[in-house]
Amino acid sequence: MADLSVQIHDLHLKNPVTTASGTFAYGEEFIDFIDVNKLGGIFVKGLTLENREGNPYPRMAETSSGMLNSVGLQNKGIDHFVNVIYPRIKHFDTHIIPNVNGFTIEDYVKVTEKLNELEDIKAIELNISCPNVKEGGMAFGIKRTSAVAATTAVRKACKKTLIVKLSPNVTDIADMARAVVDAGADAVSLVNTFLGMAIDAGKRKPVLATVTGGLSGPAIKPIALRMVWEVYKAVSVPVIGIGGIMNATDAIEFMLAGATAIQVGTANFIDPRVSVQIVDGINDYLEKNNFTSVHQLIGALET
Amino acid sequence: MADLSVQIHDLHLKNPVTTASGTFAYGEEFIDFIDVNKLGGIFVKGLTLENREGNPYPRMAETSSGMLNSVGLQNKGIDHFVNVIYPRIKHFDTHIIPNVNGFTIEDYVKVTEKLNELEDIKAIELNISCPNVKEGGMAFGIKRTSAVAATTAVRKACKKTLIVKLSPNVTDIADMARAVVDAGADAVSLVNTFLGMAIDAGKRKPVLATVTGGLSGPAIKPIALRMVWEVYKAVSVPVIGIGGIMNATDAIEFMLAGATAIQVGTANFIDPRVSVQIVDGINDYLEKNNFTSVHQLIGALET
Amino acid sequence: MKRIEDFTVIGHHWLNYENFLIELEAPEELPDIRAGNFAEVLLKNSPGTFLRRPFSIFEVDKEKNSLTFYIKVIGKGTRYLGKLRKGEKLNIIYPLGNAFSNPYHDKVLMVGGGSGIAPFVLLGRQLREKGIRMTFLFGGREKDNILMTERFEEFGKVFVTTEDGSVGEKGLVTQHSILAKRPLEYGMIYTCGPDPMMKAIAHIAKQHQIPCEVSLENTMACGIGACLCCIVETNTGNKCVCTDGPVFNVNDLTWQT
Amino acid sequence: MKRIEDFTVIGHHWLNYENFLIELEAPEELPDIRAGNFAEVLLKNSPGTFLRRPFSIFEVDKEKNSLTFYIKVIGKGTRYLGKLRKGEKLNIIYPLGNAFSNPYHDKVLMVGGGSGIAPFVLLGRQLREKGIRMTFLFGGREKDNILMTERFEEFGKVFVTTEDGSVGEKGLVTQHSILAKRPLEYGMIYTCGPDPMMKAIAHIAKQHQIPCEVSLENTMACGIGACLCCIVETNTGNKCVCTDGPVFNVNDLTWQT
Ligand SMILES: Cc1cc2nc3c(=O)[nH]c(=O)nc-3n(C[C@H](O)[C@H](O)[C@H](O)COP(=O)(O)OP(=O)(O)OC[C@H]3O[C@@H](n4cnc5c(N)ncnc54)[C@H](O)[C@@H]3O)c2cc1C
Ligand SMILES: Cc1cc2nc3c(=O)[nH]c(=O)nc-3n(C[C@H](O)[C@H](O)[C@H](O)COP(=O)(O)OP(=O)(O)OC[C@H]3O[C@@H](n4cnc5c(N)ncnc54)[C@H](O)[C@@H]3O)c2cc1C
Ligand SMILES: Cc1cc2nc3c(=O)[nH]c(=O)nc-3n(C[C@H](O)[C@H](O)[C@H](O)COP(=O)(O)O)c2cc1C
Ligand SMILES: Cc1cc2nc3c(=O)[nH]c(=O)nc-3n(C[C@H](O)[C@H](O)[C@H](O)COP(=O)(O)O)c2cc1C
Ligand code: FES
Ligand code: FES
Repeated sequence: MADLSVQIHDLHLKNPVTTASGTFAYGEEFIDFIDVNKLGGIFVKGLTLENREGNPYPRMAETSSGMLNSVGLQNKGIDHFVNVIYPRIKHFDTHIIPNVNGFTIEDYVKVTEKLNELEDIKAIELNISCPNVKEGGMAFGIKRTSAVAATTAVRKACKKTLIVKLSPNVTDIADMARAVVDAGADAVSLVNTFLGMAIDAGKRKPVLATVTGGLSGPAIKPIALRMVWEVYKAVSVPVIGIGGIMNATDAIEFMLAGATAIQVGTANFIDPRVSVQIVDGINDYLEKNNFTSVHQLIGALET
Repeated sequence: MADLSVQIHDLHLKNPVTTASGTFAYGEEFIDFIDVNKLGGIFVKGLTLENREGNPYPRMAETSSGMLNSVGLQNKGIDHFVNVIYPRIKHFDTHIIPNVNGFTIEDYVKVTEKLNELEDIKAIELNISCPNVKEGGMAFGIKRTSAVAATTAVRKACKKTLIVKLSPNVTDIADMARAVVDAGADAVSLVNTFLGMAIDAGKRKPVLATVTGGLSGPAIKPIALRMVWEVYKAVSVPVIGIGGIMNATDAIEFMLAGATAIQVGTANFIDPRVSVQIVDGINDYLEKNNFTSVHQLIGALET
Repeated sequence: MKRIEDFTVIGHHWLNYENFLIELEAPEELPDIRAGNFAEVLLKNSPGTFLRRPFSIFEVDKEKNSLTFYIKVIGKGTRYLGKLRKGEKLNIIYPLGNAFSNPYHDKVLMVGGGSGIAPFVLLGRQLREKGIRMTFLFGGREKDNILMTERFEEFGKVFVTTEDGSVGEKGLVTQHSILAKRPLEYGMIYTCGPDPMMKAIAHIAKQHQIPCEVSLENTMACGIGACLCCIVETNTGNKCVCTDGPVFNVNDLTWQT
Repeated sequence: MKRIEDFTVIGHHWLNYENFLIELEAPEELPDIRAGNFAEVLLKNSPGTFLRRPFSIFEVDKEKNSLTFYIKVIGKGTRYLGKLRKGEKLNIIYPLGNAFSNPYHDKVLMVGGGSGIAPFVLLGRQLREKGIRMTFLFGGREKDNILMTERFEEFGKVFVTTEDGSVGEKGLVTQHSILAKRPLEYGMIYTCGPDPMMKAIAHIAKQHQIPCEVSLENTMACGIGACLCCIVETNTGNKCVCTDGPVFNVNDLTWQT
């Protein structure tokens, strides 16, 4: 067994494989299929200050090697998480990392403060990149000034490791990464979904009720991989790679491009066992190539 | 037979189906397979002022529902086009639309001027979005000021219908479209390829010699479609839709989102007959739905 | 407990040009399956599809340790399933979703259209054990859409409508003469099929104050409550069709019926 | 003239665990095909592949109106082709590329590795008609990589090397004793296989001033000269392997041999 453990600032992960926010619910939905304690971490479904019903149905469209979603941060609000969900999942022997959302900077800060109180939470992911809400979300993440403002405010409020999740819908993701790191991010995760759209040619209508949605899945992998590589070269904090990871080979590609850890998203829908299979697959790769530690992969791309 | 003809400023196309630059060479490569005269137009391979050998091999990587290329504008230069290729293809009973590239604004202007002399050329496509060259190309297309500068200069030099091809690698494509239209573009075409990357996990090396390349094919369709829709709402000039169009249904989706015409790119590699099949497919759709003109589709999405 | 397992195709039977039955043998002893439960099927070798596809469990054969699905060809995924041969493997997540509830008294009506009749064989068997009397009403555009009525005759009387009158009464299910009887005496109406049909039936049920359960077929990405894509609006907020459903009491839905 | 046609699989034969022959019947009378020509095969129902795949034409049977390909399993696409059954259709663009040229005098050597031997059956037949004497030298890692030597014995003598010595001489093709003869008397050396092998052979050819043609297997997106992805550097600039090649005289390439 190779050493798979990695460090994201103060957060020690037993392995680099985590699950992406919004694709793994609160982890409980997967215990019939896998031992979630084998994961490096679980980024749980996006939280907001108040209860949110999210966007109307239909919220999903299948695309070539991908899918669009317009869930729109449906969740029961931070208090429900703190009082009901957290007690239920805190015993997991893996890191639970809440995904923090807001429509104003105040929202972000308030959610962050409530999470400070939770002992078993060691890190939070600040989501300034959700494309499925009209205000807040991606609107913060595609402008340098607002991305910096949100990060600065949350940094001040946050007593945990702060991971900022970047939107890929920008001209210069490296610049964005630099900006949030300068504003206090301990790590960055990328990418969130790409803003996309699907049309039903027969009905001459959009497939999604909200017209546009977020594209995820293997379709976006080449772009996500490029962005991770650019960000890896631009910042000195750990990078968490996300985007179309379907198997261990994909995960290894992201690590070679510079990711210290990775998140498995849409792939959980295709096979709920895949995240744990990726842990095993990375270990197999390391052993086959006579590497003793997963660190030997991080940024090891020969260019 | 429904009326398929569309107008892109002064350019009258017999139907909205054209082929994308760099995926159809100069059209001659396809005459064994189809009657190219049935097309609305042919956007020929990107031209530069001087002969260019392009980037080193390997230049191609297959990805999920797409491909990366890093051809890098290999071509024999504008004079070769004017003297050798143009005479060979000008008799085609379809519009030949050169794709104009440069590394400086001067380059763009010079190429444009040489094309002014060619009687059978009614329009040019200004490519400020090639991701595969170090200078020029996409560097122009992702910054508002340089996009405007290039368009303004070429507009001044150009006696033909001027189509500006936009890069999708930007935060706000509608803003970019508005900028180039204000600077004199008669139409916009989008999207060019997305900057992406592929890694060979076994060799721990990039697949492409240039590390990054341009992503095309159905993988990008949802994003391209969204961008066409955003641009259609933002500008009053015709929009030419591009990105992962594989069949008539895809083409119709782009037209519903606001495209007056479309370009078929990577699909030509999968089936060299596809462009003409799309012409027929659009006609079938119109007849089946009792439309008399393809104009009834343009921007007809019910949202 | 949900399972993920590789099943083997042991039967494949086309009913007509667009509907087929596919029987799959389980690798382990089947768990209990209730009427309304569905499965998420992975289309591993199907080009052009990406996500799993949900299908109601049509039939359970404990002896053969098999599940049967009744599938209508809609697009790429169902077309692929239609071409499978015996011996091929299919990865399946099951049993998913909730189940139909027992009726408030001993006479029930089940209204189905298209592949919406799929859950009614299991439901019929379940209710027969409880001694419930059942009536079935199936509708379709034409004769070709009315299939397997004989499968239901063992449970109760089967009525049919077609829009073109090619079999049964002419018209929509909602216009069938059995629904014109006054009083309409059913302890429950169960319905599954196209949305407009279900809504019209729900409307009739409401008028007659008959409890009504619908089985929804919302598009799903995961089927296990992880993505929140499949929601339906209820009086207590959005609910997941895959975990809180697919069966809902229409009174809980915000449907304008 | 290039064609695009739907062929039918009429033969499929595994040579060992990773190599197979697949025979395809043409829908129309076959055109003339020259040694070196290749085809671009559409993998329509293969999940996970997107572009066509290029393969050399291994055999042409005018009577059966069929083409045969000799394929080594490399990844998804070739694995899919390995599973096809008789009767299935494959869309093919062919004949593509240039051809081997005739030798300057009547004795030639063909050096192949792996699936690189594919074009040599047609070349053998072509040269036999011209009365050329041929020698074949095939190399591989082990016995399992040396296949179908008997197919070539009708054209000339066949020599073999394997890295582990399990068949033929032990070592690389370049170390085979027939290449140690002085003077090396061939009017032409033809080679196709892994890049390092071709480069080493080209080096030997150069030393002995023997003309040498290589058949390249660059990755291709279109195969018809439309994408410019498949280029190789030549003394007169980048050339497309799919249209200017796949056969090149090594003297035209900028290879450091
Ligand atoms: C809980 C549940 C149980 C089901 N049980 C059955 C069953 O027993 N038998 C059966 O034949 N079908 C059943 N369905 C429907 C079945 O899942 C779809 O027909 C199938 O997924 C279509 O896949 P496809 O790849 O063939 O079509 P696609 O290519 O995915 O779709 C073709 C077209 O149909 C539309 N479409 C596809 N699925 C749906 C949907 N669920 N709602 C609205 N529009 C849709 C798509 O948007 C597209 O326009 C059930 C669905 C659910 C959610
Ligand atoms: C003109 C020409 C003639 C050919 N003739 C034959 C033949 O007769 N028989 C035969 O078996 N093969 C032949 N090949 C090679 C064949 O095209 C590839 O093996 C095939 O495309 C691999 O497809 P795949 O989907 O199985 O592998 P993929 O899944 O596409 O690739 C698997 C791995 O192999 C690499 N790879 C794939 N193709 C190539 C390549 N051409 N060069 C370098 N790396 C590659 C990929 O990058 C990847 O890492 C020929 C190639 C060319 C260009
Ligand atoms: C259905 C769905 C819901 C999502 N919800 C969230 C969310 O609440 N917060 C968030 O930061 N990202 C969310 N995402 C984005 C994913 O976490 C991930 O960044 C993205 O899907 C790309 O990774 P993938 O291609 O592996 O899925 C969601 C994605 C999907 C598909
Ligand atoms: C191999 C290749 C070469 C290309 N060369 C050019 C070019 O020279 N000029 C240009 O404007 N676009 C070029 N493109 C981009 C296409 O014209 C088109 O914008 C892009 O491929 C998206 O469309 P598609 O998904 O239908 O291929 C090229 C694309 C490919 C795949
Ligand atoms: S389909 Fe994912 S939550 Fe229901
Ligand atoms: S493969 Fe496209 S030009 Fe050769």
